Amino acid sequence: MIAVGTAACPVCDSPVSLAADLTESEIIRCPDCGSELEVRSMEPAELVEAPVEEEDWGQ
Amino acid sequence: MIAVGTAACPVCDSPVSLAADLTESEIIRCPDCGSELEVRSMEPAELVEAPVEEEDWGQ
Amino acid sequence: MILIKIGGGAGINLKGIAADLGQLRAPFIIIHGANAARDDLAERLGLSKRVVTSVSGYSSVFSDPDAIDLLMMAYAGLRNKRIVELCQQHGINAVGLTGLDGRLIQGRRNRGVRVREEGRTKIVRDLSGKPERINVSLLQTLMDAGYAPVLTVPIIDETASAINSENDDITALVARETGADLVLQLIEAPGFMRDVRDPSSLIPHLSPEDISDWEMRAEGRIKRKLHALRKLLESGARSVVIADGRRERPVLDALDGLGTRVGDDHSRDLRGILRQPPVAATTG
Amino acid sequence: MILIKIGGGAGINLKGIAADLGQLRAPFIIIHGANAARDDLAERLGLSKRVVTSVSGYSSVFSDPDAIDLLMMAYAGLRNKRIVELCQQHGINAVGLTGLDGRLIQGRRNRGVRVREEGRTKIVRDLSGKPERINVSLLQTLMDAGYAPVLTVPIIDETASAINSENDDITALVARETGADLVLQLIEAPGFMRDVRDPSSLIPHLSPEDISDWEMRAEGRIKRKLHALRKLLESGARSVVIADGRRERPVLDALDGLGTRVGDDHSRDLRGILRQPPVAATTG
Repeated sequence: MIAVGTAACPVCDSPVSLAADLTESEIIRCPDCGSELEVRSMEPAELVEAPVEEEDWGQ
Repeated sequence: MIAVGTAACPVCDSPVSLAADLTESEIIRCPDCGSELEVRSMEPAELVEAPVEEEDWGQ
Repeated sequence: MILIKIGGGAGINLKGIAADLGQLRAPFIIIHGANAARDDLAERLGLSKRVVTSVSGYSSVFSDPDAIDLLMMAYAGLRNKRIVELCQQHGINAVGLTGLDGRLIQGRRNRGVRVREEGRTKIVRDLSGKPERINVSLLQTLMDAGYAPVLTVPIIDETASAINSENDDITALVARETGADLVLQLIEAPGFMRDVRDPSSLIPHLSPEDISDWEMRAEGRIKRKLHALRKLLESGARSVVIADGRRERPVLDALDGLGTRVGDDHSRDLRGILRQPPVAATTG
Repeated sequence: MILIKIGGGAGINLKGIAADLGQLRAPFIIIHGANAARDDLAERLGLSKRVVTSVSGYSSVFSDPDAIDLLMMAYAGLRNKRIVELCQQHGINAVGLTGLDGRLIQGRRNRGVRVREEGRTKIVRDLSGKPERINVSLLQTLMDAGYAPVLTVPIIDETASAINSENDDITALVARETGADLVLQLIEAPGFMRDVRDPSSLIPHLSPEDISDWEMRAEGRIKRKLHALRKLLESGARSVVIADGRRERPVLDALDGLGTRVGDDHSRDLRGILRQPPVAATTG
């Protein structure tokens, strides 16, 4: 995996390396605390906790 | 005027001859009583009194 | 009560209007058009618009069933609900309705109008007509409960069918039957212009006599507009203002005196009565 | 009070439904879809429809701003007003409203749902969400005054923006909050079918247990439908009927026992309560 940078995990603050082919709004897992994170943006790299949504949403 | 038929004037009942190139919903005048008539249909020929509408109608 | 007529042009600043209306204390009713949205939709759907001109110079859109579908999509659907949405975002609990809903605007389908086409005088019948009665009790019920009615075409005819009608006629009828105190018309021009191409030709005051003079000389759609304006004055509204709906603060500027004051009562200061600190968002 | 959900298919006999409803004595609320009208309009406008399927099998339409415009034109405009027009022609004083109007159906925009696209798991956010509250007092005010509410999407979210929502969820919520006694769903099929392609596979009765079993095995849109049906039962409605909206007399046939009776109470005779000689045309 060619990493292009790292961003802090919003839950445990440890650095998470971001793969080159990662795309916005993709879900990844923090290697340290295991939280599910969402790639909010690539430039600058920003991670947020992935929202948990009840499965059957809008039409 | 080449007439293709006649229809009764709804106002004075006298026969009104209909020109060949007449079209539906066209307005003609009864030669006898002078009323304004509307060509409701050509086949069969039918004349009705032309409605009088206040000028500034719908949008 | 204030009656606000919002023109259907693409340049109208709906957001600015909603923001201003959110600051009014007096109850109000909105009537709006959507001709730009309709024309855009008609073009994208490949539907052509047929305009007919009556023998005495009145021109208007020929309303066939396709045209009524367009009204329902562009006026009653897209434009009405986007205005309701903007109102809700500015603390106004708006309810969007057409003349069909609750038989709000009842009219009579035109019996047939004489038009000149291809050298012949013909009777044209379509799905349009004149508004005659307003279901004022429905409007009152909604306003008493804190809602702001947002009205548009189609209206309902004597056979309970949807028909098109001129928004200016509807505005005059609603003004008369609800006893509106102020009628504010927001259009895509600084106000009533001597010459639409000359921005400096704004007429600040228009007396009833001026209107009748202008009407004699005008033709087609302008003639219609003046005819409806005269009837608006006859509706008993104390103040009628025609102002620019494209400005940053269209309503507040109009109340400040910008635009054209119509009728005899053009000195009345409208600002004090209406300007208010932002009204708290009313919840449903 | 009766809740009638009219499917959005092109084959639904709206005229027959309106004629039947004109004969009901009990007050009723209509909720309707318009997916056929929307798809037709989208195609004519060259707009493509993006369907996303969540990781656990729920598929639905991706609602971007264009999609909300389409909802406003097809659901809130064309379909809603044509249904109101037909009701008015059968003595029903209908009032057409969306969830935006008077904040009638308030919901919460979805925070973001996980979907699988191009081998990745992604969060998808769009203009859609779940209905949470109904402005029952507006519905009550209208029905007390003799009007029949005709409801459709969009609904209003916490930021007062228009969002899409699943009509089945709205139906369950309205049923619960208004205490509907009977919910009648009119669709483009004889009722709930074991196999949609096999007309003889109609299931006359569906118990709550049946529904849960079916839900386990189903996928995509059918899974959604069953999920919503279960919630409808939990809403407390005494009788739920799924019947064919294409028939000559869709409502009367359903009350006669045609279609699928859902829930435990399938022996109840619905005809007597509701059948009435034609109601005189109510004037506005």
